[in-house]
Order: sequence, then C-alpha cells, then structure tokens
Amino acid sequence: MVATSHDVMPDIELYQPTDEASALALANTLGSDGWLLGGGQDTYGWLKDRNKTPAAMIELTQVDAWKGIRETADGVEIGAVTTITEIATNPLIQSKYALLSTAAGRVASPQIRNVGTLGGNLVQDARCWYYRRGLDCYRAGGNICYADSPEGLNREHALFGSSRCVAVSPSDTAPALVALDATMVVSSVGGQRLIAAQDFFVGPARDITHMTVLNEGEILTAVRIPNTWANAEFYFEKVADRNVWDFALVNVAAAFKVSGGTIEDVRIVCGAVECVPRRLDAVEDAIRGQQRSEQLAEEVASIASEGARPLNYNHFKVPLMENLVKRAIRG
Amino acid sequence: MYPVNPKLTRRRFIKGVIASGAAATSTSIWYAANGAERPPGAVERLIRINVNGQVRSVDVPPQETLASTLRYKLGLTGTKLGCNRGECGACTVLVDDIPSYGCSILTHSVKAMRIETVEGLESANGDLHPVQQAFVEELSPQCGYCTPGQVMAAVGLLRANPNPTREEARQGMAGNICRCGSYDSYLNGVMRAAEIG
Amino acid sequence: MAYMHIGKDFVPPDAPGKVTGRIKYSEDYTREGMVYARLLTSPVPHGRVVNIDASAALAMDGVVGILTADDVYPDGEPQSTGLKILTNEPTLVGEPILAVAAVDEKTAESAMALISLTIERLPFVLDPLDSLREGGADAYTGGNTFVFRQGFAQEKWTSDQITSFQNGREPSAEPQQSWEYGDLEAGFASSDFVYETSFSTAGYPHMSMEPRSAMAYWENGKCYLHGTSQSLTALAEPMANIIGVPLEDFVFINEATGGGFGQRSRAGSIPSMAIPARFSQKINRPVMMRVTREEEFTIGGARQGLQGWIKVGFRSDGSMAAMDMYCVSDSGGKGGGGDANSAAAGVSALYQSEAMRFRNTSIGTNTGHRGAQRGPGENQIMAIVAPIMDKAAEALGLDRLAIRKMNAAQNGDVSGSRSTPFTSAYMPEALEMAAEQFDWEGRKSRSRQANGSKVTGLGIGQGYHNAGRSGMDGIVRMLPNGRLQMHTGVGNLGTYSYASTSRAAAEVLKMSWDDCDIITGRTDRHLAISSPQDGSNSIFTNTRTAYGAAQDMLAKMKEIAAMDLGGAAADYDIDGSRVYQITDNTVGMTYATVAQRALELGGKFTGEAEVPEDLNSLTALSVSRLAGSALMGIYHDPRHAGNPPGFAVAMIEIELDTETGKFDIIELVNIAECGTVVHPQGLKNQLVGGAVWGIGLSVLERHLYDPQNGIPASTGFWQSKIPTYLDTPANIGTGWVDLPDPENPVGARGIGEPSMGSVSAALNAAISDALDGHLFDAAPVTTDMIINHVAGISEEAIPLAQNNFRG
Amino acid sequence: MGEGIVRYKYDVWGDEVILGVSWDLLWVVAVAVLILLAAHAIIMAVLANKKMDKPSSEGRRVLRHETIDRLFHWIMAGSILLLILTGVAPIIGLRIDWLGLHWIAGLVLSFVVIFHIIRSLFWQDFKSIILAPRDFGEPFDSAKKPGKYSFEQKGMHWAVTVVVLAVVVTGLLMFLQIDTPFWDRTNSMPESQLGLVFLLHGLSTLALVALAATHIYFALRPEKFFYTRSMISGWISEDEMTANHDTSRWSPEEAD
Repeated sequence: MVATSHDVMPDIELYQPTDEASALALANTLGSDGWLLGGGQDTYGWLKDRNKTPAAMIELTQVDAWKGIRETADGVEIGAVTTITEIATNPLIQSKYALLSTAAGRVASPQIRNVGTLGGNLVQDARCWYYRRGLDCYRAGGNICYADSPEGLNREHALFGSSRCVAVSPSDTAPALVALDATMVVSSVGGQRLIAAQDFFVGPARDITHMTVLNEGEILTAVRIPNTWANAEFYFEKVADRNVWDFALVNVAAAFKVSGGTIEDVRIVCGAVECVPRRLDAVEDAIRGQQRSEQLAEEVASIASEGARPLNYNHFKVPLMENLVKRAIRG
Repeated sequence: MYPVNPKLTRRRFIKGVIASGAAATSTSIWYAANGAERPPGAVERLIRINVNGQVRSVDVPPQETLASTLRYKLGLTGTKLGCNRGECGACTVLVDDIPSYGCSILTHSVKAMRIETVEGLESANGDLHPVQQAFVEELSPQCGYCTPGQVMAAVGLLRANPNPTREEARQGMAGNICRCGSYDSYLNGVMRAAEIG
Repeated sequence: MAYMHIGKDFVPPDAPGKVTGRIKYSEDYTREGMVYARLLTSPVPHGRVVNIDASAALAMDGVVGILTADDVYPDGEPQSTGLKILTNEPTLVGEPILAVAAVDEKTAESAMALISLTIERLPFVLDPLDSLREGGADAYTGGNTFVFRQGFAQEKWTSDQITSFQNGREPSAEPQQSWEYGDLEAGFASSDFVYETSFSTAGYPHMSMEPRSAMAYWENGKCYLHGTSQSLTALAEPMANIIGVPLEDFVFINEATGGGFGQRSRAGSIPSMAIPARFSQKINRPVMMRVTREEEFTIGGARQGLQGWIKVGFRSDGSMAAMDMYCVSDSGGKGGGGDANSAAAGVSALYQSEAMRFRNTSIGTNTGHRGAQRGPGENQIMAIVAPIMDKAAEALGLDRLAIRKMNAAQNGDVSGSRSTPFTSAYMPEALEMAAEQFDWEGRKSRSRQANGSKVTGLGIGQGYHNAGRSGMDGIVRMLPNGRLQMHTGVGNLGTYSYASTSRAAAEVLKMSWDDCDIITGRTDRHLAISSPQDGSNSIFTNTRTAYGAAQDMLAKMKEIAAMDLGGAAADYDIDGSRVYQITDNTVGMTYATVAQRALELGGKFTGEAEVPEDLNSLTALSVSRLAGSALMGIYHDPRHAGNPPGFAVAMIEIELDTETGKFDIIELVNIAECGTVVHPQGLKNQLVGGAVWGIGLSVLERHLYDPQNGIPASTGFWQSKIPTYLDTPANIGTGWVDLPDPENPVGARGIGEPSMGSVSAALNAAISDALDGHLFDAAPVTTDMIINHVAGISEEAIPLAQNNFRG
Repeated sequence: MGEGIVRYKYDVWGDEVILGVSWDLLWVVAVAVLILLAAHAIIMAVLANKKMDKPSSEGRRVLRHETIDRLFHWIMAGSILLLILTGVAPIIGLRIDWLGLHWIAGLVLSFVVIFHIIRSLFWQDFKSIILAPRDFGEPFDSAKKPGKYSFEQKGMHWAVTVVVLAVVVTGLLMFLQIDTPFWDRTNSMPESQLGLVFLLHGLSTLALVALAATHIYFALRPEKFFYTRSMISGWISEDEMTANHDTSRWSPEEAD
C-alpha cells in the first residue's frame, strides 16, 4: 500500500479489558488478529498507513495490575503499561536506578513519554524507514532488504548481527534494562514465564519478523529490576540527530560497581547498533578489576566495535560507539 | 505495461474490510455494519466525554482518534492536525492535565478523563488564560498553526511546575514543533505567563 | 523621525485568534453537504498513466466521484515542468494522479484501493549529475531540462567532465545560463589567497505546519475557495486562471495560513487547491481536500540542491578580488527555481567581489517538487562561503570580523550582474552592532579552545536578499463613522506584515489604531493587489501602497475641507482624526464629517471617477465594487529605483563535542539591517525564526529519496529533521540597525530571508572553526560527517551527491 | 488452502509480484505424503500375509556402491536433511539461527552434486541409471528384473536429480542476494525475478520434502533394507542380487 498516502484510521475493533484474565483471554482468542495496545505511540501510524491491518486492538492500559512502580523484596517491579514519564520522574527509580530514569527521560518527546508505556517502548517495532513505509521487505515477510544494498539509505542501520535485515533496536530503555539485569514478566492464558532482558530481544537471524521472543497470545506485563545494580554508578548517553523525537544513532547504558576506584563489576550495553541491545561482554571483561580511569577508557574503547560490519553510510557509528563507551567508562 | 493496482490490491482491501468487521453492505455507509456486527465485549460507540468541563454525548467508532472527535464531531477545530503522526505537537490537548497528542490517542481511551482543548481556556467572562495573554503580549505565534498545541503544552507545563526556569520550560515545551521557528518567543511567553499566572 | 505607529509594537488583530484557536485555517471550515476528497498519487518516480479503471471504486457505497487529469485538462496537460493540478505524466513519487470524493475520508481512502491504475514505467534519475552523464536517464519525458520559452531539452556532459567536476575541478561544459562583470582573470592574478573547491548543498522540504488542505464550493455561479497561501490577492487571479473561473466569479478565502516559506506565494506552486474547486464543480457538492503530511512533503515544495564549483580570490588586505561560481541546480521532478543565480547575486551583494562570473545548468530529477524556499540560493551559498572567508582571513593574517568589514556593502555600492545600486546599505554598522552585542572582541580568544572533548567554535555569518518591490496598489476607505478601513491584499502567513504594512496608512492619517480596521482575509472584501509575498518584499512593497493610498485620501480630505471651510487644500493639516486649518485649528472637520461629505460629493472622492488608470485588474475590480461606498484613497505605486537590500549579521559561539559530533550553541545573536523598523516584535520573530531555519539548513534538514527506487524517505517531520526546541538555543539575541531607506516612505526594507542566511553561515563557520578550520564545503554538516571527520573516516559517499544525507 | 500455490507481494512501486511459494503447501505435502506412505505400509502389511521369501543376506557378497559413492550419498543426504530442517525452521516458527547453516549445507550440496555429475559422466556406468522405455514395463511384469537399479530407483534418482538441480540453482541465486563472508549483497535482481527464484526454490523444496520422506520410508522398509545396508557398507548378498536383479544386465564385482 505504498502507492498513496493514507491517513485515516480504518475500521478496527477495540477491547478495553480491565482485569488481567480477560486481557489474556482476549490476547489468546484473537491471536495475530489482535493488536496489543499500550500507549499506542507505535500503533496508530501503522494503522493509519494501513500497513498493519489487525482486526482489533486490545487496550492494556486499563488493567491496573500492570501499572505502577512497586518496590519488592529484591528490587523493583514496574508494570508494563506504566508511562515513560512516570518512570523518568519516579523518586524510587531516580534514586536507585537512575540509569533507567535517565534513559526514559530521553525517549521521544514529552507528550509521547506522557502516553507511551515502558512495555511499548520495549516491544516497539523496527524504525527502518523502508519497513515503516510499508514495503514488503524481509521484516514484513518479504524476500528483500532495501536498506542493505550498495545504494540503500542505511545511515541509521546496524553494525552488528544483521542477517538479511539490518534494522536496529530503537529503544532507549531497553539497553538500560539489559544493563540492570532486568527480568521480563510475560503472561499468557497458559501462565507466566520470566525472561532475562537480554534474551527478550531477538535478532533477524533467529526471527526476522519479530523484535522480541513474545509469542502470539503473550503479553509483557511487568519488568523486574533486581537489587543487584541498585545505586551503582550509572552512565547513559544518547546521540541522535535531533534532541527531541529522534531515535538514537547510538546510545549507551552502563552500570558500574566501583570500590576504591576499581571496577568490581560492570554492564555496558549499546542500542541502535544491532537489532537487539548489544551487551559489550568483551569490554566488560577487559575492564572488570581495573581502575576506572581515562586511560582505561582509551585503551579498551576499540574493543567495543570489534566485529562491526558497517554498511555504506553508517561507518560513523563505529567511532561514535567507541566514543560513547569511552565516555561511559570515564564516567 | 505495469498494472499497478491489479486484483490483489482488491483482495487485500476486501480482506481488510472483512477483518475489520465492516463488510460492505448496501445500507448507510459504515454505521450500520459497525453497529450490527459488533463482537461481544467490544466498546460501545455511544459515549459521553468530558471536554472543557462539559459532558458531551458523541458517537465514536472504536478506532477514532481524539483529535478527530474534537475537530470533526465536536467542532473544536482549534486542535490542529499538523502531521497526524505524533511528530509535531499541533494537536496537543490536556488529558487529566497531561499534555498528549490528540492525533495519537483514542477517544475511547480517555472517555473517563478530563479533556481540555485550547477552546476551553478562557474564563467565563472571556478573559484570556494567562498563557494566552502572555503569548499575545510576547507575540509568540507566527503563523499560528502550532499555537494551540504550544498553548496547551505550556498550560500543562505550568500546572505541573508553576515557576519553571527557562531551561525547564524549554524541556517541557520540547514536544511541539514550530516551523516558523518562534521557539524563543514562545519561551518568552511561557516565562511571562508564569509571572502573571 | 518620531512616528505614531511605525516602530511600535501593537497587537495584530489575528493574534488573539491564534492563541484561542478561533482563527480558521482552510481545513477548519465545513459546509452543508460537504464531501471529502483524497488523492491517489503516483507510485513511480516517472511514468505515464495508461489506464484508470475506477468502476469498482465508484460502485462502492459512499463514493461520490472521481476527478482525473482528463477532467481538469480536457485539451491535454500544459507542457512545462510546472506542478499540475492532476497529471497522467508523473515525474515524482507522490504526484497527484486523481482524486476520489466520498462521504468521509475513510471511505475515500478505501475506495482508492479499488481503483485499477495502469502505469507505464519510465526511466528515472535522482541526482542531476547522473542525468547529465551521457546515457543517464532524463527526469522528464522530453529531456532533463526545461528552457524558458523553448521547452524541454536534453543536456549531457561527458563522463570525464562529470568526474572532473566531482573531483573539485572547474566544469568545462557550456552552461545554460551565465553572467559576468569585472575582469575575472585580473582579479585572480592580483589575489594573494585563492580558494577553489567543489561544494554541494542539499535540498529540503518546506514542511509548513499546515498542510495545503483546501475546501471549495460553487454558489450562484461563483467559486468559493477556502485555501492556504502566503499571498492573498497576488495569488487570487492566477488561481482563478488555474481553476478556469473568471476573476469576478472567484472568491478566495484565506484568513490565516499555517506557514509560508516560498511555496505558497504563487498559484503555480500550489495548483492542488484547484482540485476541490474543479471537483466541486463536477459533482456539485462542497469538497474538502485534506492534504496529509506526506503529500505536503511531495508536492509542498523543496529548496533546490546545488552542486557547484567555486573559486574565490582575496588580496592581502582581505578584499575579495574575484569570485567564479558554476552550479548545477537540482530542479526536481516538478517546479525548478533560480537558486543558483540568487546565490551568485547574494555573494556579489554581501562580499562586493570586484570581478565575478556566474554559470549554471539546471537539471531535473525525479524527486520532490522544487521552488523558492526562504532565501533560495543565498542562504545555501552563505553557509558555503562563510567558512571560506575565515580560511582567507587565517591565510592572510586578518581578523575574521575585519575581513568581513573590508568587503561589506555600504551606501552607494552596487551588486549583481547589472551592477544595480543599493537603495541604501549599512552592513558595516550591522557588523559593528553584532560584534558589540556578541562581544566579539571578548570572545574571539575562545576560538578553538578545547575543554575535554569539547571545542569552542566561533562563527560570523551574513545574510542578504533583495527585499523590496513596487508597482502594486493600495485602497483605504473612510467610513462616515470615522473608521479607517484598510483593504489590504497582503496575506496572513505569520509575519503580521498584513497588519504592520497597513499601519503606514494609519501613520499618514495620524489615526488612533483603535479607529482603524484591517479589511482582509477574503477577496470578496474587495482588496487591493499586493505583490506575491516572497522575497522578503512585503514590508517594503506594501508600506509604499498603504502609505500612497492614505496620502491620496489625505489629499481628498484636505480638498473637501477646503471646499467646505474655505482656503486651499494646502492650508490644511490633520491630527486627532480631524482636518483643520493650519492657521486656526478650531476651523476644521472630523474625519467622520469629511467622509459623510465625500459620500454626498461622490465622484473621485468615493472612487466613482478619476480612478488611477494603471491599477492592477484585481484592484480595479475591488474599486469598482467599493465605488460610492465611502471616502476612498486609491493608489497605484510607481516603480522604484535601485535594489532595496535586506541584510542580517549573525554571530555564534558553539561548543562542539568531537566525540559525539553534537554541539551546544552557547551564544547566538542575529542582527537586522532592514531600514526603519516598522514592527519590532514582528522583526524579532523573523530574526529568531530565521535563526532556527538557519540551524536547520546548516546541520539537520534533509530530503531523502531512495537512490534505487526513487521513493521518498523523509516524508514526515521525523525523517526530514525539522529543528525542535532542543536543537536551537534557549535564548537568541536580536537587534536592528534601524536606519531609514530613502526609497520607502517609512524607510523600511525586508528581512525574512537574510535573517536565516546569516545564521546558516555563522553556524557552518563556527563548526569549521571548532574543527581547526576544516571545510566540509557542504550544507548540511551533519553529526555523522563531523564524527567521520574527527575519526579520519572517509565514508563511501559519492562526491557531490545530492541525494544522501552525507550531502 | 490459504492463498493457493503462490504468494504475492507488492514491489517497491506497488506492483504485484511473486513473493514465493505458499508455505501452507508444506502441510499439504506433509499430510499427503504421510497418507500415501501409510497406505503403502498397510497394503504391504496385508500382502505380507502371503509370505514372501526374503533372500538371505548370508553368503557371497557383491559390490553395489563404491565407498566414494556411498560417501557422496550420505553427504548429500545429510546436507539435504539439514537444508530442509534449517529452511523449514523459520517457516514453522522455530527461532534458530538457521541461515548460516542453510547456505553452508547448500554449498556442500552444490559441490557434491557437481562432483557426482562429473563422476557419473566419466567414471561410472552412466547407462545403469538411464531410464529406458523397457523399464516402464517392469512394475507390471514380475518376470522382468532390472539391472543394477530398479525402475523405482531410477525414477527416484531422476526425480531427485531434477528437484535437487532446481533447488541448487535457485539456492545459489538466492545465495547471491545475501551478505556472506565472500561478498555483500547487491540487490541487483529485479523483485519480480527474485520472487520467481523464491517460488521455484520453494516448489522444489516441497518436492524434495516429499521425495526425501518417500526415499527414507522405502530405505527403512524391511524388504528394501538391504539396499540401505549396501549404501552403508557397500555390498549386497548374491541371494539378494539374484532375487532382485537380472544378472545378465548387472554383474558386479565381488565385495571385499
């Protein structure tokens, strides 16, 4: 449907369950015909363009059980339909997990943060413009990638882990949650499963048409952040063309446990360089046990981009990624 | 010769129509179809919404955006559509005091909430809201198309933070594009509104 | 001069309506029985519609009709590169082919999927150099360029010529267009520093906030069109021609326009408004055509991209001895423009090069509609030239401010191909004022200082545009109740110039602003012609007409007073809405009384006789309809002599982070040199708005097409990167020189465009400064370019490519 | 069933082009093959009551397949099974990193197929596998015994040949359309052609799935199992040879 500009919401049914059981039942019954609706900030464009044509929307934001931020025995649990603004401004998150509140504060624009949910930010679809235009590319179930070709416009695309599709993970909160060793709580009528944040996202090699491991009928209902990284030293930075709305060219989320200047443990995760948030294990290994310093940052930064396979127009992401890692280590 | 829109287009379309529960019948456009074949549990079309302090009854299809309801059902055309994609802010309205893009929110999602638009800001005796007054005094608007959105964002901002610094105001207003580039003048307006408000 | 209104702020009558949402833009109207049209647009970058089968769509419930190019052009489409109402020969993706009307938009969109469109695909090209290359595809069916009065033609260079150009050497091909003054060779021979480079500047879309939606209906044989434009009356007559309705049967209604930056000035660049008009005529229902953001991108116009070569020579004192410029201009799939020519004229005006040569070839590409956009040409080239000026200053050991002063335009100077004298020019004063406000002397030592990964860069930029026209008309009326009715044809595009220019009339008549009404918003209010509101000309052009019309009224009032109270007209003066005898101010009559007398007297006093003969047709029609209704002041403005320049100077301090390629603007001042200030708040808005636009040009905005398929990538605000609050400084310093221009009765000249060029130039210069004087020779300079430069990566960008973000 | 045999998509300009085969057919093929083979198994079980004599595997052994050919067969079998497995995984929703394995297996298959073609043309008894008109009478006349290969075996061989060649050629064309360690994809094939290639690859895959299932089924059948053994160890017994083959048309060497 690329031939012409569509702009009006076509007929789509809407369900507004107010309890978990009916929401899960609806998700189960409707399967792929049911569109899970959080804040809708990555929904209405698809629908207005008629590039996605679900029969119905299941609004999740009326289910109180999936809202809000709760302190738990071993950390904090955030309901998946909690708004990004709430996370960015929540005192508990700000004090213990400032990495997440900072990242949340850099998402899109104030109004999008006011309505958009954490779950929506995590499961949002790829932002590759070819895909968004409704072209039948690999990610849309087709047999071609328009971005990964000699003349394709791939300035914003992946350095790593591309397999036919070169779209990147667009989320700002996802790298933060991976860095915080968060766990995703996924529910369905069949029960609940817990998935480590790192395993929640999926690249094109394993599933080219999805960004997460959620199956039909499953709903991301909460995110649990363990105490492990509470009050650690954090670093988040996002570099985007414009400072509002735009998705990261590269972002970095890092957590450090530092004692006497020595890095005891660390997590460094980059977004927008791969289809999933990219955990930089090699850098982590290289700096664990070392003194956190400018010099260390300089030494190990190049490890960050090892294995990068730049496309025609995204070579700049290599130094940018290295620089952001450098800045994270420098603190 | 390349037929651009052959039979498959039609098939995809028909599939879409059937999927959306609105199989084309021969009577009064979509309304009958929508009304007759609604699955159980789906939202009721006839709703009452609180807009600018008034409760209004209105027939809203499940998929309708708030901006559409306001503009085309309630005649509140102050809320503008600049992009219809949440990329500009011209449609900003307040939902329970929170600035939100009217183009990117369903009317049904906010039917239990207080909706305020630019038309609802003046006092009963016709006095401009302090933000509006300040925007006039600073001549913040240029072409004016983004102005209702800027006004609503500013009102929302000042309700949450009555005395913002200029930097806080800038961050708070950031979800509104002004193609004329009047940001400086709008910020002057916000700061003045905070003074007179 | 002490003015009553000129130079004073006021509340423009539309300002309250803007903050309350009460003012109406075209899409805010509705009408009984209105149906909704949506556009089916071209899926291919170049093609020919072979067949349209709409039978299934027309059979659908709720569909009212379709309108095709065959309906609007029964005798065939006009053969030009101009945008068509609808077309069967699309030359860009998204060009409107047909419209469908239905009872609601959703139905119209659904109906579109039922229309079977058969299109023959034709070869397409997205970069002018690809088309210029031998064997390269042509954007149009008849060639790759359109020669005025001659038609389509084909322009080809050899591969060697293209490659040599891409490698930074002077193009050797014969240009389509050229001019020259001075002795170029001698100029370069006498130069102590010569810089030569190829450069490129990207085109990008206008993206006015309001999409060009329009609604039309017919009533009693008259066509009523609710539209959007940046000119009101200047657009009306040609719009009537496009629709095919006599001017006297056409009513154009346009109270407010959601932004106009060049592409809503003339009817030819917004013919889509004729779609609802013709559709309504065909189906006999009011038709609303809401235009989407994506459609606004494709047909809403874009700046031309320039691929050029430039060579500049400076003498040891810093004076610019010679400038040679060769451009290949991207004319897009429709439209075109004179950006390259204006760029050269702008350099000539700003830097007063002693010798100069300009050459240009315009080539079509199957990309978006092109045309004039805020400072077309000047603003792109200033971003290229400003860093070169700094390079020269560095090479010659001069201060960067000093080299600009050395070349600055002053009273008596001339510029351009015809060595036209300025009506007045005070660039040195503007530079001085900017330097003072910015504290250039205090800041200049911070240049290139590093603080961690951050480096300070300073930039000075100058902007110019020819900013004034003449030859338009003015109408004012005095009602018997003493209220002044100013019938302005100036459009309301957001500059408030419709109001501020009208104030010249109030000034002449020394009237309280409260007693004045601006009559505008729709042509059936009988308005005077204005010039098209592009080229920063409104303030100059239309204060002349308002002033002249008021002078005519003043003369008539004195004549009536003399007739009734004795003496000669010259014996009378005015104040407090009274005409009185100079010798005895108790003898006089109020404006209201004069107006009543005028109605009794009729004839020339009420516009029923002795109407100026050379009035434009639209003004003449208005006058004939107003005749006899009130005391009238009617004026036809003669041509002025000279070039009224609009000048601006900007200074910027940035802190550029070499690790991220991002920068903060620490300080930005933008100073106007535009004659007498008429409306300070309006001028300030132009200066801050121009600054935001300048930032967009220099670092952000883009216009992307997929090189493989010709489909547009940047159809929304997101991908076209319109600057936001957080990409622009929280404070922008402004100021103005405020010296009167002799060719304007209130001393005013325009400013809208130069206020942008100054900032785009200063910012590019500041970035270059922060990077040790590195010249990108391109605009925009984007984050990735800066990162690549710092990292020493040369990305696989095609040299001079127009169509990728690398530029 | 679903959308028929062919799936369509829109190309970048909105034209309808072939996307590939409808994978619903995978289930059709799977079910059809299962039914047919089950039917065959039942019939055979019924016939088995008539007590057919099974030739003894003891005694003198003759060489049926040389080591190199057995190696070829098993490499080919392995690669095809891996190709089917990795190719089908994403279709049935298994989230595995399949593409690398798939093209490596595809390359292996391509090489061994080329090897086999060359070897069969110059070093093997090519005639033994040729389907001659007289072979078609074989199933209807129990007196007629085949040479080295039975009619069914020849049929299977040629069916596999055609299908494998189709899958290899289309596979190689598709290989050019992805990034590999050897090259970057060029996007040079028009979308309509690309779709055709995908369609042929898909159709041949479906055929291959059916053929592979059939082949494996027969390989495991007790009365044919000595052939499978011969593909592992190379020999069959003289009894098995004389019971199933016309020794005037096939006189193999004695096995080691």
